[in-house]
Amino acid sequence: MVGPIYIIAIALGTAFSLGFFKKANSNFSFAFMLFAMAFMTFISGQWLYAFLTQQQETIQIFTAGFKPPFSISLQMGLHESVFLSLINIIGLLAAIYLYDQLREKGVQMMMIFVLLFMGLNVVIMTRDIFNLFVFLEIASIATAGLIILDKSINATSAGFKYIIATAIISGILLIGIIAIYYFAGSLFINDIIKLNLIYVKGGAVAVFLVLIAIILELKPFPANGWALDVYEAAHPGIGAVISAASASAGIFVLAKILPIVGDPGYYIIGLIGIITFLGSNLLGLKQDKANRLLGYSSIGQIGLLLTIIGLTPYLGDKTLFIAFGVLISHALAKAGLFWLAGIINSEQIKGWAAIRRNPHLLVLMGTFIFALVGFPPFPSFFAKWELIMQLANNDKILWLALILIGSFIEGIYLFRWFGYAIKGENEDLPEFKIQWNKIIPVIVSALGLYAIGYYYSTLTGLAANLNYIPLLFIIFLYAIDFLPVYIKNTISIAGIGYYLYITFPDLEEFRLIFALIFLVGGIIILLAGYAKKGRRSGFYPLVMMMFAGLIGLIEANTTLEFFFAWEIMTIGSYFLIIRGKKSMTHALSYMLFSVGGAYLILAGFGLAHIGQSSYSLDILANVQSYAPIIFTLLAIGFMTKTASIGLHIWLPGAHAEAESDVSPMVSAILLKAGVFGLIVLMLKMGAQSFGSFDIYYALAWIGAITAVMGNMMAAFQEDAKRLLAYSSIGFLGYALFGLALMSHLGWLAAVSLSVVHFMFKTLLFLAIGGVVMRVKTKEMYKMGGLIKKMPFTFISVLMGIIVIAGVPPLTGFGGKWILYNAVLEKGWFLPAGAIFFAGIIAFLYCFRLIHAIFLGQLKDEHREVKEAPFWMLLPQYIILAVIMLFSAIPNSLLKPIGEAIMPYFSEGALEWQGNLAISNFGYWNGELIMYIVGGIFVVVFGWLWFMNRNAQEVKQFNIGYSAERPSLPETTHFAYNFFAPYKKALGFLVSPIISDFWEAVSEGIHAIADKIRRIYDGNAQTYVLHIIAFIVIFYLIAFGGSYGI
Amino acid sequence: MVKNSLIFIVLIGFAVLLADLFVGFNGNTDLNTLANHYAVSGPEEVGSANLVTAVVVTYRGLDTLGEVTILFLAAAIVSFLLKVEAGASRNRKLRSTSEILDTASKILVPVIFLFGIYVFINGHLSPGGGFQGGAIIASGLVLMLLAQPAKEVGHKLITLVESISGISFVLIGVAGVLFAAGFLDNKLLSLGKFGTIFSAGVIPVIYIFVGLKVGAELSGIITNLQENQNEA
Amino acid sequence: MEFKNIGYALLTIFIVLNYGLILQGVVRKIGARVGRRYGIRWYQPYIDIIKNYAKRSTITHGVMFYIAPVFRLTGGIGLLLFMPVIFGSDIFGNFSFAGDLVLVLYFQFFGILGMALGAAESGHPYSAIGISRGLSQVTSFELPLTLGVLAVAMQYQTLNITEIVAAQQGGFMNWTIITNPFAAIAMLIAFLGAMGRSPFDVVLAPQEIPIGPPTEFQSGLLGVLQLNRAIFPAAKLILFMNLLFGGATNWAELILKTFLIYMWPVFVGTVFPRFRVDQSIRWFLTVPLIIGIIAIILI
Amino acid sequence: MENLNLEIITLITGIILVLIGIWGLLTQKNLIKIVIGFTLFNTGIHIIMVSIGYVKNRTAPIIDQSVNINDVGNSVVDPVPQALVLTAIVIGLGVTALMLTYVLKMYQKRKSLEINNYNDLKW
Repeated sequence: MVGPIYIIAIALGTAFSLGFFKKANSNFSFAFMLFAMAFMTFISGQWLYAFLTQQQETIQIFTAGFKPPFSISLQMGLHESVFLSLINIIGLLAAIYLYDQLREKGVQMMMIFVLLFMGLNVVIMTRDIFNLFVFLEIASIATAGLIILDKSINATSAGFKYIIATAIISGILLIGIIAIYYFAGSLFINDIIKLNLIYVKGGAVAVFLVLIAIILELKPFPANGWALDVYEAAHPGIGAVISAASASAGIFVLAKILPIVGDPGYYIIGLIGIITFLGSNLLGLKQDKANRLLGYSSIGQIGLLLTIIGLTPYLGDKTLFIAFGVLISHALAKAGLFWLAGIINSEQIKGWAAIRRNPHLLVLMGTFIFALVGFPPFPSFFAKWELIMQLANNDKILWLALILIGSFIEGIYLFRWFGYAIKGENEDLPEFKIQWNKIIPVIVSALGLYAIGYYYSTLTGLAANLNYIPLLFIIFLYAIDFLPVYIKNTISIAGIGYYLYITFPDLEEFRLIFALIFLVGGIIILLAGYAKKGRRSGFYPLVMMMFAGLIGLIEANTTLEFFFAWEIMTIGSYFLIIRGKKSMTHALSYMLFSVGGAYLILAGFGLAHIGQSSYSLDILANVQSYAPIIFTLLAIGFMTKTASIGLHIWLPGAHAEAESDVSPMVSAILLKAGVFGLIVLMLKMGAQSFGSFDIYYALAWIGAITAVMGNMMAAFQEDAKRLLAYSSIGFLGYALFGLALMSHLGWLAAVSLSVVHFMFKTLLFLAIGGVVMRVKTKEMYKMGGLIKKMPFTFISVLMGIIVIAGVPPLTGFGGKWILYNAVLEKGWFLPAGAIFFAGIIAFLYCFRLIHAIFLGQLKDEHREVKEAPFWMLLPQYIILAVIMLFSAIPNSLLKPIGEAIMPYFSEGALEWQGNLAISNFGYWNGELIMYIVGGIFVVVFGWLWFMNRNAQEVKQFNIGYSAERPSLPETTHFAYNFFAPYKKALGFLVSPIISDFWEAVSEGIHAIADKIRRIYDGNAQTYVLHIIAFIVIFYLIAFGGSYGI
Repeated sequence: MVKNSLIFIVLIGFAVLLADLFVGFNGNTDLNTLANHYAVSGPEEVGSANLVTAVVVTYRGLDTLGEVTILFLAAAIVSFLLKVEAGASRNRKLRSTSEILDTASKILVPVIFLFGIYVFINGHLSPGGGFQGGAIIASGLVLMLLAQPAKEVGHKLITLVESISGISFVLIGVAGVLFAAGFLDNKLLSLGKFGTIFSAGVIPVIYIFVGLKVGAELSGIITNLQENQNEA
Repeated sequence: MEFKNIGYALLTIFIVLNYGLILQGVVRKIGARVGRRYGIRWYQPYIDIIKNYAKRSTITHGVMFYIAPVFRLTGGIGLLLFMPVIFGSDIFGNFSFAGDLVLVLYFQFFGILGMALGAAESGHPYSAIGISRGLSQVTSFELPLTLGVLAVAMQYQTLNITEIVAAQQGGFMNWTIITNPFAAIAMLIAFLGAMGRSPFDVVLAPQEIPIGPPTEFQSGLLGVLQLNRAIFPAAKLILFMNLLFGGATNWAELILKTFLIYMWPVFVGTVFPRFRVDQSIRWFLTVPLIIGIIAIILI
Repeated sequence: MENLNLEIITLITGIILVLIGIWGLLTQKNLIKIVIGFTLFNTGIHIIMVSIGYVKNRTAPIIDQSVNINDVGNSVVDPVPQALVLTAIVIGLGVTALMLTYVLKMYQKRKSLEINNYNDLKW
């Protein structure tokens, strides 16, 4: 094997030789440099391979033929080789990326570039503390050189700030090193470690100085203004190197000197880390320049790494796994984003809207963003999972909370940025061109993320069962994205169908019920996809991703599998939502609520895991401590998906703006994931209370209020799809209420309502989608009289609203009846009153929906409107058939659900005599009611027909209108602000308090961020002052208290 | 004012920190083990009379390589940043120099160069070494440029010297790995007789290259800065 | 279920229809006399119906429009038939074995919604305005009504109307209005809204809007609606009689009780002027709601 | 005043130089003066380093006539800090050269040495 020392030799030799070449030979010199980088990568990779596969022992390299401490020694072990490989690969890619710049700017830049990586390599390998200083200086100076790649004034002044700041920091480091030498009499790190200098008077300060200087090299908040300016001003290709490679090396150095500090250092590092993580991400919120934003994010990620290192005592042997997972995700993703930034070449993040001219670039960007936030299947996901589990296990709740808050804040700006990329205005943006040398590094880092993510999942052990088959199917669909829509639709349906077929035998109880909702529902809704023309680029992988997540939820046995699936589902649904029109803000709020909810779930799982070795979902059934808190966290997490009041503001926009067949998916199916989560949670955890305060009673109220508010807001909408969206909120309020009752009947109501909701919401969204497709507007008052143009759609909507209204004889009534009985059994009358009140309010929007669209006066411009396409109608009528079946034979629906509930709640179950359901309080025979009502109806109709058979059909305006003939449908069709008096009386209830609240929260945080970031006033002196003050303050913290470093 | 008082407070804090660091410092009365080893075994192991040189070039040779690299980097960056774009019109307004300076420099510069070479060749025997020698050579160049501001110094030559000496340094290091005990091992050449010019193994060789390299690098920096004088 | 049930059902409908029509006429007559007018003949409702069926020209605005009266009347008849009309009588228990109180409560809306749909298809803005007002008002009194019903159901631990009536037998001291006064008051106030008389009669608003939702209906279609106007209020009276006033064991008792109950909205209507919709919504959601909550709390 | 040995005096001088350097670096508005502040800071550190390596009443670690070849261990000062300071000085030189070059470039672009004129990048 090639010795690590040759890394130095090759790099230096190359750098020195480059002086021979002149500009005319720039291609040759570039190749020469690239060869050096490749050789360095090869050496480190070869060692990595040896360590991983051949039980290679860690080796020491002694320079000058003497043993340490007399000479400088280098070390090559597994950790070194991992970091070296990472850094050198990034270096190689960065070199390829910078092909044009390096060639154009001449050999000096190539020398600097190679030397930077030489410096970083030695920094990692060296075991001599002064040598560390020297090579850190090399890296710093080389970085300063690379910053001025384009020689602009901004770059130069940023470079100046960088030099001043790093020079001060290295001065501090030097003082610390020389003091350490004084106290230890050695510069060999291994010797110094043995001496426990922190217990020596003065030695502790020396160690502190070294520690703080190394930390300062990592740009902690708030002493990092210089670094931000550098990120902003430097060429993105250089930004990538600083953010990914230099930071990785810095982290390694910190880990290397940490043993010198010993245990007390963890506290300081953790403190600085969390401050950096929170502070930097917070300030990132106000940032609208892409490169600077990446800078904030980079610093934030380093803060997270510092936190993790600081938490080592609690993370134990998992520290490395966690830290490296975060680091590699950060390094590859951040490098990838910087490189993309160089391709897009837009200063403002809004300018990234240009990126979607090439969808593949968008996929790459999405990969990086999701990897940064910690979504599966990336290493950061597993790392974050493990981090939270370990923190919870050690009862570090505050740390856990702070880390999740910081991650959440990071998610805000990353997803806002991503939103601009997907949906922002890109009409006037300049074109960008993609060069092979720029795109290859991006692709490699994205692939690296996936590969390492997969590798990481195998490392976790318990993730070994993660189901990657659906994900492979997604990749397959991505690969065949060029095919026309009907082929992909067929393949998708077949895929889901086949999956259902193979998993069906293993499913039972609730899993079966929800699997049917998810998968059969998915197939039915996908049928509508045949109505689409063209390629529908990118749609199918996303749909399948959502379904993969849903399937995963069903199949999950462990908390990790559950969470994995939950996040996959979130990704898929996010993309589906953002595909809609004007969906940018809605998709963002959806994502934020999802991420927030997911973090609550994560925290809940973490706390539940305390004191239990298993990761099975069953741990929820015997949690050791914090039970009510765990329950609340998980419940709120799931309720973000069911859009309970307070957490609902994402839903209306998201559902209303989605495509016509996506709306039913996200509304009728996706929301059920939250219900499923609640069911799992409640089954496992059972009754929970804070002291004497019953959490379920609170849930019942939340459900009730959600139902009232959702329905009332639905009644006031002018936009048909928005109306349906609010109606979903309301309906899931019922379901929540039913679940909260924790009784057989309550659950029967909740689950059957969920099934019914799936059916009618699919029906209505498809029907309304068909209407919108034809009339090209969603505003209901702009429609009217469509019954004669779209009779089949009308029938769907009619049946749908009868089901919503819960009027007998259709199946919606069954749910109401069960709910009444359940309430009588339980006795929670006040929330129940609200629930039934909500049920009546549902009439308002139901009527409005059908009236404003189908009844009343037909608009002139709609005279030529055609019926919805066959493929839109087909799924509706399939569902209609099922609704009729369930209405006529209610026990075909209720009995299986009842049986699923039976094992958990047997008391108060319904007694079935044929189709007569008997409860403790009353009885109901759905079939009979159907016949009776049908009978009466036929008789009365017959009577009317007999008396009145020759009724004459009249024209549109032939109405008794105060003796005047109206001429305009617009003025005659009473539809706008239909419930004006209602709004006058109760409108105050639906004043947007909740959205105002969230808006105020958001405004407040942004305002704070804006205030704080003023500390970065762009003046190098201020930055140096920050550095010195940072040292002094943490000196006081470390030594001021009784703590002592 | 507020800012200045803030700075003052911070500085006091920093002073307290430094005071705390050195509060126990009371001078040394003895060498520590490491230094003692260098002092006692150094002459024998390395063969250099100047122990600092022994430490700098051999024991801590990697540092020195890094040091040279830093200068190299600095020179490269300076030359990159201050590179005058080809074709750019050069209208430097240069002050004419006095006769005395001009004449004196003609006599002194060769002497200074010679002295510099002497210093680095004798680096292992007397105070001095590659860096010092290089700096002396560069100072001669400063004098020359002061006397004849319009003189164009051959960048090509500087680069050539710089590169060749740098590569040689690295090659000596690698040779140590291949033919002796390790990177930059001194015993590549025989240690010779202690206290003579041809002693101390490769130290004098390395110091020659270091001296040339440092001289070239510093000269490069100086000429670049000088050429940018009054440049628009 | 046997076929003779259908016969009994028809008998019930016949009795209640005639009772409803006569009640309508008589009450209008009384109202007129109280207002020092001569008023209509007591059998005027019969004449109106016959006149409407006899009209030769009939127009329709579409299918929904045509079947709306059918929905309306089906709602009325269904409501009547899903209740036990005469306590203890198998014959006049009709179809109450198909469902309990919840069914009855929700079946009221069957007709309302059907009617609303049909009226809306007429394309007449007044219909739509009337529907908007009507639905708004329905939702508002539904809340106190629901709370009252829950209180009553809880009181008797059943949703079975027959059992509720049975529990009230044995003298008026056992009637719900005595045993559970708050629930009864809440329900009776809601009842005012349900009957649609002044002050809650803005839906039909005879003065400003020519008769609200049914504006466009004429001839036979209107005739069917008029049949319902006889049956539906009578059915509601019977429901409240069953829940609050001990039900009836024979037709005479039923007629007496329902007539007296009917006087309650009539009196209130005579005394109070009409509310706007928003006023009535606000009112229903204050006083009766509070009473309803008290009823619930006291259970 | 017994404690005020040579090494203590130089040490204190070094510390004061460091502080003065930082003060200058933080308060001066002229870029060149800021660089001078840095060199003072740097020099202070170098003096501290040398002071630390000093051993009372000994000579430079060069074996010549003044040093007994058989008793080197008891007659010379610590060579290590001197070697380190050599490296540190060279590094400081490189950094200073870079700073000056950047200042020169900035001056060329904007004709100003006032640091407040280079605050374009912020927040």
